[in-house]
Amino acid sequence: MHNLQLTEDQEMVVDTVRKLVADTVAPNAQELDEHRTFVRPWFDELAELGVYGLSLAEDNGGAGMGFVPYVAALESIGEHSGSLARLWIGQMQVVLAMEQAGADLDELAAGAKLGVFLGAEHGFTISEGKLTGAAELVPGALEADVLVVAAHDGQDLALVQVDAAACEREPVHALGLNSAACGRVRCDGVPGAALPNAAAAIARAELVGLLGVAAASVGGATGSIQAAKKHAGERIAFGKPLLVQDAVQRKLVESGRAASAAQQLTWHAARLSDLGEAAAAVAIEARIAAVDAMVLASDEAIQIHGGFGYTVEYHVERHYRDAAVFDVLDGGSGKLRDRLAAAQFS
Amino acid sequence: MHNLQLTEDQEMVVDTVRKLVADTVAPNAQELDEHRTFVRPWFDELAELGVYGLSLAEDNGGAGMGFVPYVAALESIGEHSGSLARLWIGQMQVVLAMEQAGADLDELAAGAKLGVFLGAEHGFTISEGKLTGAAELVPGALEADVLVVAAHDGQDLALVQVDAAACEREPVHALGLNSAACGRVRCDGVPGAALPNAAAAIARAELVGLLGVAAASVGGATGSIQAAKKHAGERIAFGKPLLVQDAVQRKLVESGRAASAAQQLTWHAARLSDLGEAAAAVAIEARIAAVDAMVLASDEAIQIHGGFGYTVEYHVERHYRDAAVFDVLDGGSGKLRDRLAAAQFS
Amino acid sequence: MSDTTTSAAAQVSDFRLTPELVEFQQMIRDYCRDHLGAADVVDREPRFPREAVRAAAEKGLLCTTVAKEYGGTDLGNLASCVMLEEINSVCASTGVTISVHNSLVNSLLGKWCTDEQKRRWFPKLVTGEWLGAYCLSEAFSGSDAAALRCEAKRDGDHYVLNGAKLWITTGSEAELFVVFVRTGEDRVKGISAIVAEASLPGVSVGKKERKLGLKGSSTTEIVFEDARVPADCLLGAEGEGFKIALDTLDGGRLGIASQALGIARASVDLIRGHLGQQKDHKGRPNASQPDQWQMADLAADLDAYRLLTWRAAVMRDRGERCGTESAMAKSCTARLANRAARAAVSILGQGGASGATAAERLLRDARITEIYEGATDIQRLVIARGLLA
Amino acid sequence: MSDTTTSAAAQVSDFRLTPELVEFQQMIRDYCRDHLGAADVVDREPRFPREAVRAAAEKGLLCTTVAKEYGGTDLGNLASCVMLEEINSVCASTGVTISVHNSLVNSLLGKWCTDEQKRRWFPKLVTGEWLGAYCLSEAFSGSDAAALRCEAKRDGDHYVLNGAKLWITTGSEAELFVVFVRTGEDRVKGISAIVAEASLPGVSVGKKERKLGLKGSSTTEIVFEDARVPADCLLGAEGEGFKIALDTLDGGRLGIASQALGIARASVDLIRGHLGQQKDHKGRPNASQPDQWQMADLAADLDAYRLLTWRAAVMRDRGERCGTESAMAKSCTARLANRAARAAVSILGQGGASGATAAERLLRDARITEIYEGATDIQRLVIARGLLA
Repeated sequence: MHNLQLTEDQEMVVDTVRKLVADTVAPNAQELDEHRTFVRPWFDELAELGVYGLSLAEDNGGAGMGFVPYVAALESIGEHSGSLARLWIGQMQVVLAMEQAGADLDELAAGAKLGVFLGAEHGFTISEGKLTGAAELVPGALEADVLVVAAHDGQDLALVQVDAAACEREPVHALGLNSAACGRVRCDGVPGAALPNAAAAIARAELVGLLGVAAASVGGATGSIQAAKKHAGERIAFGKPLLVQDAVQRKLVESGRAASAAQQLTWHAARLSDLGEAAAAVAIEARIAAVDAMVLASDEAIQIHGGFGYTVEYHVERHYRDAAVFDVLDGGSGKLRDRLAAAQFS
Repeated sequence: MHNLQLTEDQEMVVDTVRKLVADTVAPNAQELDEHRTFVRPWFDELAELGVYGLSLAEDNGGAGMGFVPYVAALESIGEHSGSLARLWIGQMQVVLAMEQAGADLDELAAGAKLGVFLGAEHGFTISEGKLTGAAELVPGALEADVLVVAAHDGQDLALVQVDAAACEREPVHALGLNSAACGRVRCDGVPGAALPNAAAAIARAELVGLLGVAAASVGGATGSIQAAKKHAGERIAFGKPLLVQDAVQRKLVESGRAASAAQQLTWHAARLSDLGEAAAAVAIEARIAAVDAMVLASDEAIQIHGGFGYTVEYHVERHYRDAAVFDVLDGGSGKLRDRLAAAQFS
Repeated sequence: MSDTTTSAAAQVSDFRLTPELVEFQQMIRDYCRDHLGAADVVDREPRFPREAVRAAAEKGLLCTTVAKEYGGTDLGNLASCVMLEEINSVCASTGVTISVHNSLVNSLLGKWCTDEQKRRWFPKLVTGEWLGAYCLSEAFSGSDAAALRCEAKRDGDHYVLNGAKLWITTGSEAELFVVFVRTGEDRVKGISAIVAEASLPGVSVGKKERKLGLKGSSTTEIVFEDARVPADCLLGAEGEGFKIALDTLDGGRLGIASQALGIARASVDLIRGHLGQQKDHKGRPNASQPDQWQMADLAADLDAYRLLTWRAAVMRDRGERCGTESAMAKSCTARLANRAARAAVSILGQGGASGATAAERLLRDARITEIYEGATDIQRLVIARGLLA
Repeated sequence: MSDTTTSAAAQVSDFRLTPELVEFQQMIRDYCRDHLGAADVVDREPRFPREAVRAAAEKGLLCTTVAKEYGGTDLGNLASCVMLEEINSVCASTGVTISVHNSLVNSLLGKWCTDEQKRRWFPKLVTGEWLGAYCLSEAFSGSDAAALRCEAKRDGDHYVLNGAKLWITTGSEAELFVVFVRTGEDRVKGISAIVAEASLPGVSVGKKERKLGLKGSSTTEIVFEDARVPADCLLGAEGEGFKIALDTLDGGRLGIASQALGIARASVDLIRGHLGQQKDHKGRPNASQPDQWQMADLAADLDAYRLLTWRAAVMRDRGERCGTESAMAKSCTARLANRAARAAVSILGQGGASGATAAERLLRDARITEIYEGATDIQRLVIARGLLA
């Protein structure tokens, strides 16, 4: 990861996460995904590393490291598990929204409780302290302890904290993120606590969500490319390894180019944010480019794998499904493009 | 140009170039292009600003500023004149190759002589001090004083300096870069001086060429987007400005995303190089992405202009032609992709 | 193109043209070989391809959409598509001139003229003594055609025309203009169609456009200053103009689709020739796989979109509505032409961009097909509207 | 599919199916409505769509490529394409089962069997009492099919088979396997085709694949351990196997192309339904233009690539070589199916990815069409080879 220029402390966090991924996540991700097993143990291991407080101010008990190590670490998780990456992202959204709102967040920052953020795109409303609305596809929903919701209160957006247990939740048979306990959430007048500083808190949750999905998707693209490169190096067709064919190389080059460009946008957005500059637009660009790169890379990786790629054992079909789910989260890439347009033209 | 983090001195150079572009280049670029007029006066004005020594070491009479201000300044030229941008790039290739070779470069760095670099892709050969070969499309060729050529000497690549006047040169009716005196060059045993340190010098010329075309193309994309945005804001269709249509906004957003990603790759490559790290692969990625972005942005800009876009008065058709020429220079984007593959897989 | 319902016998049977059409296609190929050699010169100078158009007239190619009783060959839309693909594969400037003459002007007149009007104009149009132009666009109405302002005021047995038309193909070369004018206030129902001869006082050629491509084709402004046009030059009834304009464009789009097919085919041929030359030391083909793939994808789309175009053409020949189908044909073929020409330049490399081959001209010529006779974006909305209806 | 040359009368006249085929298509639609309701269940459990296949057999859909004298309906390739598009637009697991049975197994047997062999197997295959499977791929020979190793050694009046076949569609459900085996050393000429019945000792179902999609379809390894197959089960002569395999795939690709068309159509229909619901407060459609454009482009390509597929099918029905044309059809339709399904998921958003609609299944099912019966990359090389020849 050249030129991201992490500090020594930051590098250490990232390395620790990378080790967890290599030792624990990578060898088991496919099997757990196939059985739709929720990976709470991995979430807890990340908690022990203290990563949920990574970008939290030191005054609030965090490491105060900003977003650069966050995206670097998420990239390595995304390489092997989109589900775990998405759980971390959700947790970070909640933690940083709560920090902005000045709310109590110790248990969340410690990972003792699992938090999930529901963005404004779901159209929840709050009236007289009661939250109403429904969301169709929410990673982490089935196992969440706390929901933090961007809800319309008639005028502006409000930030609302609710006890997840008070909501109706049911499993969905989602295309991907099978280890993330994805569910449908329905609140029919559930009591919720409105938090202060809603606008800034929601904006921060959105930013950390965009950056996170961007980084995880860059990772997913990289993971796909690596799997395909490995397979193509080993697989013999027409008397030679697949990898010597220029068409196979070209697929990998093009996937790599897409991942590389998305990675630069992601780092740029993270650095901008850490410098205190406006980063939302670049973060949206990064997220769109990264998800597209992951779709492309996993799609080509399946193709390079041929028949093997269509089976569940080679990881690449999982990346392909996860990429398609990333694409529709947070309002979906179409709506994100509309937001870029709105920022420029209205 | 957020977060490029130029020093004050660097910022000053870039601003001076930007002013020259705004005052002199932008208002006249289209007309001169239409008449295929060579823009030597602009080249000379850039010389007066001292930009050809921008990345040259201070010990060699240069400003020693590295590549970051180079790409920043070229971006602003590329916004309005691909031809002028390409002339600067060629001059820089020659100057930096000569520096690496330890050759005399004062007149070239001062812009008193016009230099053109011919890369290894043209397949020139040198034998017993005589240069032989031909190149079909060389910006600056018709007016060049000096050619610096990467030629095969039977074993390795050699760096050869020849007096341009000794070569056969004839105009080509090229698709674009009409103000850059593009020509065909033919050397049939022309005497040439082999310069030392060829491998490093050629690599440096290639790098500065890649970075330069990348930056100029990001500029060309930006220029196209700005022209289209202006037109769409003014043009009324179905009772409203074109710009309120979401499909028009989407075209501009997608063009902008492509330009933004290419810009990040370009900056990344320039920074890496300035840090003394290997930058060739990222520079190739940047160049491919940037040319693609310029093709996309100018193509969509023509479409947004409708019938106007097909006429020569609205700049965007010029960017479209220039982009197609950028695409085929330096071996062309296909061969550049092959180089990325070779670097990774062989 | 024309709305003549040609014979009930199928023109395309199991995806093959009838033997008559195959023979016609061969005749066109001979014409192209014999008369379109100057395509590059026409582009570079640039100049109007007068000889090529005259030769086309002599071969009866300027009246494929005119009924036989008025001197035409009445071959219909499909034959016109076959013809235009061939011609445009060699010279798009000649191609668009013939396409507009046939598929916009003659076709429109054949459908909307009275018998008397037909007898007045067709004798000159079918022989190519006169060329026709279709005057719809204005400076402030391109895609939004109904916003046109050029005005025709009734004055006795004349209409007095004032205003200007923009981007008129064959503008400086045509003797007859079909002009869409405002005769009333209603945005759509206030539009009428009228024939104005170029020789009338008050009709003049304005600004000539300098363009990216199609340089041999004349594209000009046509200016009307108190031009008195006899009232019997009105086509259909007052207020029918917009309907006439749009209906005609459904056919015109097939002409442009065929132009795009021709450009795409020429581009694929260039790529094929270039890759075919690349051999290893044993003389075996060794073009790069990615280049071969790109060629394969383009060739497949070329076949597919030709079928799409021909489908719309036979529908129109049968007198069926083909708005969606012709929009599909035009938007797909036009995008393909641009994609193919860009690929040709890119794959041919320096030789593609330097003018040493036709690739760079194809790239420039292709670009207009996404713009005129209904921009791609408009075609897509037409298709979407059909799907969502 | 079959190589029966159907009647000389055109099946597609001016791009329209004959009335008989239109009627057949309607019958298939009724079948889909009545028998494919469990498509989602078949995918989720997953389970083999036995009832749907049985119902198809009862309607005569498992013998469209079998001559009438052997109990088939002999409708040919085009009819099979029409049928498979319909079925796959609802349930691709059922679709591929029928496609393989008809367009690989029955079609191959009809062309290469002796009369005696036909009378032996067709009675069970046309009624669906038996299902067929086509066993070509092995663990070390996918796209490079001629590298196959599964061996058949002559021993008296038997061949003894040893080896394993991979990714065999309908593997665990089929009663009859067409197996490509190595009977000699020559890479190509050492390959033969033989029929092995599933009930033979030494023939067993190996590993069952868990897949991204087509979950209702059975995909397994088929293992041969000293399986003694009567020598009169050989198809054609020894050494003809590879020729038989490739020729059959030319037709099989049309089945997969039709599967891809069905998936693409279902995807476009989902998008259309979704965008059609988006209205402004006055009830007017107000879906975003970019979404509408995407739908329009997909719909146009759907029409274009269907024509491309049908063109290849009628060529095959006429007994013409259609290698390039069927490669074009398969590569274009397969890429379209994936593009369309991805667009459906993306445009439908959370509802597209959550399993609340069929979009996510379409995305998973579509993916295989670019892989099996000749990967897209191989199709492109076939096309390019044809162009460069």
